[in-house]
Amino acid sequence: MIHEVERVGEEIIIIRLKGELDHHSTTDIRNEIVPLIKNGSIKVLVWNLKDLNFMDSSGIGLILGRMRELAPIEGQTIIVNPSPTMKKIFQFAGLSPYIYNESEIEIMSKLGGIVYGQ
Amino acid sequence: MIHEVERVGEEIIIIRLKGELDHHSTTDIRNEIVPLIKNGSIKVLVWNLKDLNFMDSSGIGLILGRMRELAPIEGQTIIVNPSPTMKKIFQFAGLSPYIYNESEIEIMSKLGGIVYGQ
Amino acid sequence: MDNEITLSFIAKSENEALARMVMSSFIAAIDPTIEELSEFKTVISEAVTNAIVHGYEEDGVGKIEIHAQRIDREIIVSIVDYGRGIRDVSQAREPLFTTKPEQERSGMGFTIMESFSDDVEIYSIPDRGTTVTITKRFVPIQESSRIV
Amino acid sequence: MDNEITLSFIAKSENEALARMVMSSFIAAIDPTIEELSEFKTVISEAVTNAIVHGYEEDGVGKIEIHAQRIDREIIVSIVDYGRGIRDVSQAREPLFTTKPEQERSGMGFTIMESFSDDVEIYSIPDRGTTVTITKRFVPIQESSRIV
Ligand SMILES: Nc1ncnc2c1ncn2[C@@H]1O[C@H](COP(=O)(O)OP(=O)(O)O)[C@@H](O)[C@H]1O
Ligand SMILES: Nc1ncnc2c1ncn2[C@@H]1O[C@H](COP(=O)(O)OP(=O)(O)O)[C@@H](O)[C@H]1O
Repeated sequence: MIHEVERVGEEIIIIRLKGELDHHSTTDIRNEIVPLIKNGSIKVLVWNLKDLNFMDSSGIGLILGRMRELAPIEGQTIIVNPSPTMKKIFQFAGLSPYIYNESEIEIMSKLGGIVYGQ
Repeated sequence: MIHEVERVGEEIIIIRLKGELDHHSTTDIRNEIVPLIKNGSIKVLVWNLKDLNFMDSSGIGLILGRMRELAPIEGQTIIVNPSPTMKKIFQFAGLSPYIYNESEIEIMSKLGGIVYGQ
Repeated sequence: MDNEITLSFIAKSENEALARMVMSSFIAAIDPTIEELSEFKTVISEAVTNAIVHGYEEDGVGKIEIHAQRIDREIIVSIVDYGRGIRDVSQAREPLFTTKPEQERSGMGFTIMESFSDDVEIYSIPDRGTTVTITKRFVPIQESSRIV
Repeated sequence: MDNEITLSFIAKSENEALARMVMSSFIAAIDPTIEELSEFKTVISEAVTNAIVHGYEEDGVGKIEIHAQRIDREIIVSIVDYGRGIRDVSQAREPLFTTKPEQERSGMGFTIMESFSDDVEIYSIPDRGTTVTITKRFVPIQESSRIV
């Protein structure tokens, strides 16, 4: 599974997950993202699940874990393009409020306003 | 597995195999083709393996079986687009001489000459 | 129309994907909807991950068995481990309850298994192991919305 | 690095595809070339089909077991049935020899298994069953020509 982690400016990271996200594969992606958040300046994490074919509760653990790290700095979590099954899983875990129906581009243009206080 | 069996004129049948050809799936395709050959007028069977992802020795049995049915009327067998692994399997079974490197279209234009004696 | 298989493997996390793949292939004859297949794979993934992570702490040695039966359009799957077992099963079933928060387990495994199947039975003896038996009924075949 | 699984299933022809799928998943960690994977699947398909067709005449009842081990880049797979067995093993190995020409078996099964693997051992007792053990070594990984 090759993920794409794109940093947009100082404050936004877009994580484009690919393939299957389970307990086995979360380890790699966690190791990749955690140092970026720990670095300090990140305010928004965008999880784009468009190319993710499978996700179980390990995905919940991964996203909740990062939300906890972002909490002290009041960072924001945005989830886009979950499959119908993933939507249900997020709902069970109370993560529905973080799902946005906009595209990545639309999100980014709105974030310009939020992050840069425009 | 959905195969395509196309009849070209009275004398040619093109069989486009799809998916995986094993002992399980040969039964269906055999039941479909045998009546067409038994009908009498067929002189050429073209096996197009372009969309076949897998074939084991059951494919050999299927093709040899039809060759036997075509033998009394001196019918012709043409195999196109085998994968490298399928090529080896045909070679082990002595079927290499029936593999043609031309495309289906090229084969058809040549067959015009053979079948219609032009 | 019916079928059955048993898969046994060791407690390595790479086998989570293997187990999902095997069970997807096993239900192929049912011709499930995309939704049904993806929910079923999630259920299997949760139960197998639990056996690996909680049953054996990923020791790479402990054996896990999956026994699956198909009767018409119903699948009954048991996931068996001989690991540490569950002391309090009804507590384990509670949403968000987990004994491994430090590994970022979310405690949603059993909730997902229950939501995405028709029945989940848990039989566990501490230090002897756990058997989770899941029943899922697939809707009758219709021409529309099938995987091709 | 190493792994092992056992799959057991009944003598139904739909399980041929299942067995190939399981074994493909099992060797995924080896990251085989397209050629290696397709040859390996063929080997598995031949041995499993033999157990179903010759061992049990597709009775839908007899059990077949596949035991697979991975040690680095070597796979050792045994396909076991408890069916009718092979009276003359060296004759069975001959190219084009088949006891089921009426079912359009080509007699090429063992030839393909031998050509596409590094070793094929056949152990059989008439009316007790057959175990075929196949060893295949995969070439060391290179960046080019890998499945992605
Ligand atoms: N196979 C098992 N062996 C031992 N304990 C288990 C097993 N499956 C579940 N448990 C226990 O039940 C708890 C809840 O499981 P679950 O709802 O799947 O959440 P999670 O796996 O995220 O912890 C686990 O944290 C663990 O303590
Ligand atoms: N598992 C088995 N049980 C009983 N007989 C077998 C088994 N495998 C192979 N044989 C015998 O060996 C012969 C040759 O096998 P093979 O080379 O695979 O060709 P084919 O399957 O096309 O007949 C078979 O025809 C059968 O008589």
